[in-house]
Amino acid sequence: MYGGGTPNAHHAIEGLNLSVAEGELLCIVGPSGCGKSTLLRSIAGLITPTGGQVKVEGNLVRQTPDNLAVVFQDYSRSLFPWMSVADNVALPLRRKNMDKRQRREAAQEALESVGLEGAGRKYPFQLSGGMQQRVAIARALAYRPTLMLMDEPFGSVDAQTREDLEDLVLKVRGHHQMTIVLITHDIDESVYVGDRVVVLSKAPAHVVGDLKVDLPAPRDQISTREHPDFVHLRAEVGRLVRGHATV
Amino acid sequence: MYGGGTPNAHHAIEGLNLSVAEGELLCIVGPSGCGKSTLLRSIAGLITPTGGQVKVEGNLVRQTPDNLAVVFQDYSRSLFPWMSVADNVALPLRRKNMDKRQRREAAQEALESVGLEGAGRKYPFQLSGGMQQRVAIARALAYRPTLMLMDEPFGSVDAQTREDLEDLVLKVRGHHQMTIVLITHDIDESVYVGDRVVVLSKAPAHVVGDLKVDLPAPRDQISTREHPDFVHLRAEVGRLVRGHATV
Amino acid sequence: SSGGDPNTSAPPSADAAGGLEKTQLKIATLPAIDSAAIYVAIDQGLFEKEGLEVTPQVVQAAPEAIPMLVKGEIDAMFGNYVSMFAAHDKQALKLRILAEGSRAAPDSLSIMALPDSPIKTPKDLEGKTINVNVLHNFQELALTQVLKANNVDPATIKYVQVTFQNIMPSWKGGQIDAAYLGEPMVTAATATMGARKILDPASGPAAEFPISGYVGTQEWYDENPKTAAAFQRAIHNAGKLMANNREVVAKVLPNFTQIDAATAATVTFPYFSSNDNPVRLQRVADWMLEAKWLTKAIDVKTLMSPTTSG
Amino acid sequence: MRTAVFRVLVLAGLIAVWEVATLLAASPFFPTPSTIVTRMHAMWFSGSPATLFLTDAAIGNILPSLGRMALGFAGGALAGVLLGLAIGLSARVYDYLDGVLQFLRAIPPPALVTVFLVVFGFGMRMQLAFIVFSIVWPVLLNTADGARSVEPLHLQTCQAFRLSRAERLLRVVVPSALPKMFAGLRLALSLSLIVMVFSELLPGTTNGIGFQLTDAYSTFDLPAMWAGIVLLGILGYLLNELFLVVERRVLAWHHAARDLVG
Amino acid sequence: MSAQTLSPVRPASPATRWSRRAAGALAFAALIELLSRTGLADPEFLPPASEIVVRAVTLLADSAFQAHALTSALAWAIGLCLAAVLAVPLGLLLGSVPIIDAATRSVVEFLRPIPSVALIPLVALVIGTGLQHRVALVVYASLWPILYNTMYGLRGVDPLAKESLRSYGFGPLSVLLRVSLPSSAPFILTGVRLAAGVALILTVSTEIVAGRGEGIGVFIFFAGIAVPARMTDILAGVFWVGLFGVAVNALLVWVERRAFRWHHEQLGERA
Ligand SMILES: Nc1ncnc2c1ncn2[C@@H]1O[C@H](COP(=O)(O)OP(=O)(O)OP(=O)(O)O)[C@@H](O)[C@H]1O
Ligand SMILES: Nc1ncnc2c1ncn2[C@@H]1O[C@H](COP(=O)(O)OP(=O)(O)OP(=O)(O)O)[C@@H](O)[C@H]1O
Ligand SMILES: [Mg+2]
Ligand SMILES: [Mg+2]
Repeated sequence: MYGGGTPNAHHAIEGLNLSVAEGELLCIVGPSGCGKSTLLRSIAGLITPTGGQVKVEGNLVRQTPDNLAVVFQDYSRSLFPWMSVADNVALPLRRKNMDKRQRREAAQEALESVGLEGAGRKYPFQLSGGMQQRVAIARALAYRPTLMLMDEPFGSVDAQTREDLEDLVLKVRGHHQMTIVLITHDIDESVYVGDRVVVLSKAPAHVVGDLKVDLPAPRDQISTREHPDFVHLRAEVGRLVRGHATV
Repeated sequence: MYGGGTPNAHHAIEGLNLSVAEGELLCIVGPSGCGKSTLLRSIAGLITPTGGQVKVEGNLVRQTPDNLAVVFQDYSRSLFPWMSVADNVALPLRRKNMDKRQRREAAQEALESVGLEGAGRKYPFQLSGGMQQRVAIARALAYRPTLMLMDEPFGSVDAQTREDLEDLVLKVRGHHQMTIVLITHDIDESVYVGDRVVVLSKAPAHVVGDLKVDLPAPRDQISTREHPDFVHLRAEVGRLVRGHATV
Repeated sequence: SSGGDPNTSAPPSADAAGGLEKTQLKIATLPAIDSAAIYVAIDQGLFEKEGLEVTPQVVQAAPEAIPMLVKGEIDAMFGNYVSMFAAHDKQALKLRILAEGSRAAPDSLSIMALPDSPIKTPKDLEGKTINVNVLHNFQELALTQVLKANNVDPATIKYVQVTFQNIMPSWKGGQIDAAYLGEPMVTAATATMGARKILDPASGPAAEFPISGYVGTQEWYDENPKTAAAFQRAIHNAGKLMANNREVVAKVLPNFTQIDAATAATVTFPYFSSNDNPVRLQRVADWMLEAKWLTKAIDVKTLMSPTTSG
Repeated sequence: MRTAVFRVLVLAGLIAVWEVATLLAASPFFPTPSTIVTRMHAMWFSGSPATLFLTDAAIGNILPSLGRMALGFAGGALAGVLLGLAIGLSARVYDYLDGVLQFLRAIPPPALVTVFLVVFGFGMRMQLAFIVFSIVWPVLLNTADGARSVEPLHLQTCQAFRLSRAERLLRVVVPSALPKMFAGLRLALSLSLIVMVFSELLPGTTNGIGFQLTDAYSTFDLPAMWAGIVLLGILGYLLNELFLVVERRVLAWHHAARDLVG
Repeated sequence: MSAQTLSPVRPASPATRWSRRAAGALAFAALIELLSRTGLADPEFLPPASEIVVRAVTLLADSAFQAHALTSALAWAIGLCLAAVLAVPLGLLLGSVPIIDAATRSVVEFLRPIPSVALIPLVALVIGTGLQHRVALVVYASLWPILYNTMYGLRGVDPLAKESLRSYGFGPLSVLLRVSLPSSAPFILTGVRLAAGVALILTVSTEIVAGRGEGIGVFIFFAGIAVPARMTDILAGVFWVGLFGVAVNALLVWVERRAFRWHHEQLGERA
C-alpha cells in the first residue's frame, strides 16, 4: 500500500511512501494537522489523491476496498442520529450475508465487548462522548473487516477503558486475521499495540521514523509496558515526534 | 460550588458534593459516561439540575455565570461553520468592551498561542481535528474568563502539542487569576496541571477521591514528572480510576 | 394586440357642467359587446355633452365589481340583472338601476351543436350537458323558459360552468354536448366549425330578454340625482345612435373587447336600450323568484327612474 | 396540556372580538361568526344520525373535495419526494431537469387551464393534475435541498462500509432529508387545500366545497360563502394538527436531539 | 450543484452542465412541438413550441406588452420583499418562543388554508383594488414558505452551537441572531426561492382572475377571451413568466452559493 497523494482541494500530504503488510497492526503518530486523517481517507478511497497511488492487496484503490471498516476521528458525527445505537452498529452488517437476528446478535456482542451492553436501545445523542466513540468502535468491530482504519479511536475514553479497548483490538486482530492502521497521539499506546510505528513529520507529511516493534506477544498492560524494549521504543518515538511538533 | 444535580431527562449525577476554591485548577477524572460533561454543563448553567444546587462565587447558578468560558468535548460542533477561524475566536469578545481591531488582535494572539497563527482565515471544516480543538481552546483563552471549564480539551492533539498546551494553560492561569475546571482522561495530565484532582466513580457519579496536588511551581514537563510526589500521586489516581472502570 | 383600459374619454366641456353633483365618474364595465353603449357615448362625446367625464374600468365579472361599488371606488357598474337582483335580495347592496343596457337580440345567443352531433332538435337536448358562464345566471333563466315553451323538461339539462376561453376546447373534446354561446362566438362557431343552431334562448317567452344594465347604489343615487339623470340620458342617446348605425359600435369594440374589425362587421349585436322599461325588467325578477333564486319578490319599478331623454 | 388550554383561550378571545366587530360593522359582506356557524350547521351538519349528522349537501360536496385533496396531496408528495431525491442526489439529473422544472414551477396554473383541458379533459383527472402540479414544488425543492445537505461524514461512513446505493438512500439520505422534507410537506398540505378550491373552479366541476363557495359568491349568498371559508379554515387546522402528530412520530429522534438544550 | 452524493463522481465542467440544461430544455420544447404537430393535442389549443417562442420574441418589441410585464414585475418584487421582511422575523419569533407559537398556531393554521380566490372580493372590500390589492394577496401567499422554512430551519440548528454562545454569556437574542439565523440561513433562502415562485404565480393569477388594469396576467386574460382564443399569445405570455421564474431562481441560487459558501463547501459540493 502506497499512500503518496495530494488530495483534491488541499495539498495535505506529499512525497509520502508507506506500506503495510497483511495482518500487520501499523500505528501512525505525527503532529496535529500533518495529514494523518487525510492519508486514512485516501486509503479508504474516500478521496482520490491528485498524485500518487494507494494499493490494497496489490490492487490500486480507486474505490473503497472491500471489507474495510473505518473509525473516524469525528466519531460523534459519523453515527446516525436517527438510529438507535444497536441499529447503528448493525447497519453495515447488511452487506454481509446475515439475517436480522444474526445482525442483532452480532451488534449486541460488539456493544458488550466495548462495555456498552445496556446502551443498545438508546440514541447516540443520549450517550456521553466516550460512549459514542465506543459505539463507533463497536460498529467497526462487528463488521469483522480485513482492513480496519482507526483514527484516534480511544481519544475520549478513560484510562482504564482505554487499556481494555487496546487489548480488545489486539485480541480481535489475533482471532480474525486483520490488517489495522491506527492513528494515535499516545506514544505509549502506539508502541503497546503496534507491530510497527510510523512517525510523520509536520505538513507536508513525510516519514521521519519507521520502527518495528518486537515486543513479545501476547502483550500485557503491566509486563509489556515494563519491558526494556518498550521503554526504549517509546523514548525513541517520543524523540521523533518532538522533533516535529507544531507549537 | 456545589454540583449535586440530576439534569433534566437523564439522572446522570446523584449525590455529588464538590467545591472549587477561587483561582484553583481542579482536574476531574472518572470513567466514561459517569457524568463529567453533565456536571460541567450544570456548572455552566446550560442545564438546570433537577435537584441540588450549583453556586459560583457564593451565588446560585440559575443562568450562565458571567465571565465563563467553556471548551466542549465535542469541539468540532461547537465551532460555527459559517465563520472563519479568526471570527470564531473573536466572536465572544463582543461581550467585552473591545473595538474591532482589538478583537482581531486578541484573536490572532490566542491563535498564535495554540500554534495556529496561519489558520485565521480558514474555515473550521478546513482544519484537522486537532486544529479545530485548538481553535476552541484559543476561543476560550482569548476571552480571558475568570472561570474556565474544559472538557477533555487536549484529546485530539499530539503529545508535544499537548504538553505545550498544558503549559500554556498553566501560564495563562498564573497571569490572569482564573479558576479552571478541567476534565481529562489522562491521569498524568491531571496530576501535572491540577492543584487538585477529583476522581469520580461510575454513574451515578460520586467522589471516590479528592487529592491535593502539592507539586512545586512552576511546573516543568521534565522535572515535575520526575518528582517523587508526582509519581506517587499519579499511581494513586490511577488506582482510584481503575477501581471504577466500565469495561 | 393587447388589452387594457382604453382611455378615450374627452375632457369635460365647461358649459354643460352646471348643476351636476359630480362630473367625473368611474364605471366598471365588462369586456363584452353588451357594454358597448358606454364606449359609444364616450366616443361620440355624449357624456361630454352632459358635462360628464366617464372612465370605464374593465372587470371580469359583475360579482367582482360589487365590492368596489359598495366601497365607493366606482360610481356605477355595468352588471347583469340576475347578479344584481341576487345581490339586492341578499342585501349585499341597495340596488338602483341607473339606465338599462342590453337586451338579447334574436341570434345573439344560441344553443349550438357540432355538425356531427346527434342533437338536431330542441327535444334532443333532454338529459344533455350544456355549458354556462356562471351557474344560476341569466343564461339558465332564459333557456329554462324557452325550453318549457318548446316542451322540453328543463330539469333534465345538466349545466356545467365553463369559463369563456375553455368553451371551444371542452366542446370539441366532447365534454359538453351542446354549447351555449353568445356573440361573437356564435358567428365564429358557425363560420369555422360549421356548428348548427338548435335553439335561440332569446326567443318566445324570452324574446328581448334584458341582460345587463348600468346600476349603482341607492345612496349614491340619492346624493347624485342630477348626475344620474345626465348619465341615463347619455346612455340612452348612445342606444339611439347604435340602433341604426352598426358602424359606431364596430368602431369602439376593439377598445374593450378582443373583437377585431373583421369580426365586428359580421357579429349579431344585442339590442341597446334607449329607454328604461320596468315592465320587461320585472320579468327577470319574477322568473328568478320562480326559480327560487330570490327569497322575496322585487318590485323593479321602485328601483328605476323614468326615462328623461328625448 | 397548558399550551392547549392557552391556545383555546386565545382562539375563543379572537372569535369574541370577531363577533363584536362584525356586529358593530353590520356589513352584509362580513356576517357575524354566529350567523356563519348557524349557516354551517343548517347546510352541512343537520343531517340524520345515520349519516353522522351530515346532510346530503355535506356528503355531496365535502367528501368529494376531501377525496380530491387527499389524492392530489398523495400524488404531489410522492412526485415531489421522488423528483427531489433524484435531483438532490444526481448532479446529472439535476442538470437535465433544473431548467425545465424551474420553468414549470413559475407558470401560473390558471393560464394553463386550457392546455390542461386539452391534455386531461374535464373533471377528476384534470383537477388532480392541477393539484399535483401546484403542490409538488415545495416538496421537491425542500427534498432536493435536504438530500443535498447530508452530513458528509455520514456519506463517507456509508462509503467506507460499502453500503449499497439503496441502503444509503433509504437509511441515510432519506432520514437526513426528512426534517426538510417535512417542512415542504407541511406547506404542500395547506397548499393542497387551497388548490383543491381552485380546482373546483375549473370547467366542468359539479360539486365540492370550492364549487359551493363560488356558487354562493356568485349568488351573493354571503353567509354561505363565509361558511365555506370557515369550513376550509377548520379543515386546514385539523389537517395540520394531524400532520404534526405524524411528524412528531417520524421525526422523534430529530426533535429529541434538538430539544436537549432548554 | 453536485453534492458528494450516493457515489463520488467527478463534477462535470460548466460547459457540460450548460449543454445538459440546454438539452433538457430542448427535449421539453420538442415534446410540445411533437404533441402539437402530430395532433395528439389539438394544435388550436396547444400550438407548437416554435410558434410560441417566435411569438414571444416578437412580443418583446411590443410596448404595450412591455408595460404589462413591468407592472407585473413590480407587483411581484414588492410582494416578495414584503413577504420576506415580514416572514423571517415572524418565523424567528415563532420558532424560538414556543408560547407565541402555541398562541398563534391555531389562528395561523386556520387562516392559512383560506384560498386567495375566496379572499379576492373581501380583500378588495377592505383595502381597495389597486396595486395594493395584488400585492396584499401576493404577500399573503408567499409568506408561508418563508415562515415555515424559517421555523423548520431554526429547529435544525445544532444545540451545541447554541450552547457554545450561551456559555459565553450571550443572551437568547444574540444566540438567535448569531447562531440560529446564520445556521438556518441556507434553508430560509430555500424558502425565499419557493416564495419567489409562489409570488410570481399569485401575481399573474390574480391579474388573470381580476382581468383589469395592467400586467402579464391581464394580457393573458384578454388573449383568452378573444374569439377564437389566442392560444399562442397566452403561451407566449406564459413563456416569459416561466423564463422570468428560471432567471430569478438562477439568481437566488447564485446568491446562495456566494453567501453560504461555507455551507456548500462543507458539504463537499463544487460549484
Ligand atoms: N476540506 C479541507 N480544505 C482545506 N484544507 C483541509 C481540508 N481538510 C483538511 N485540510 C488541511 O489538511 C491538513 C491535514 O489535515 P488532517 O485532518 O489530515 O490532519 P491530521 O494529521 O489528521 O491532524 P489531527 O491529528 O489534528 O487530526 C491540515 O493542515 C488541514 O488544515
Ligand atoms: N440527552 C441525554 N439523554 C439521556 N441520557 C443522557 C443524555 N446525555 C447524556 N446522557 C447520559 O448521561 C450519562 C453521563 O453523560 P456525560 O456526557 O456527562 O458523561 P461523561 O462523564 O462526560 O463521559 P465521557 O467521558 O464519555 O465524555 C451517560 O450515561 C449518558 O448516557
Ligand atoms: Mg486527524
Ligand atoms: Mg463527556
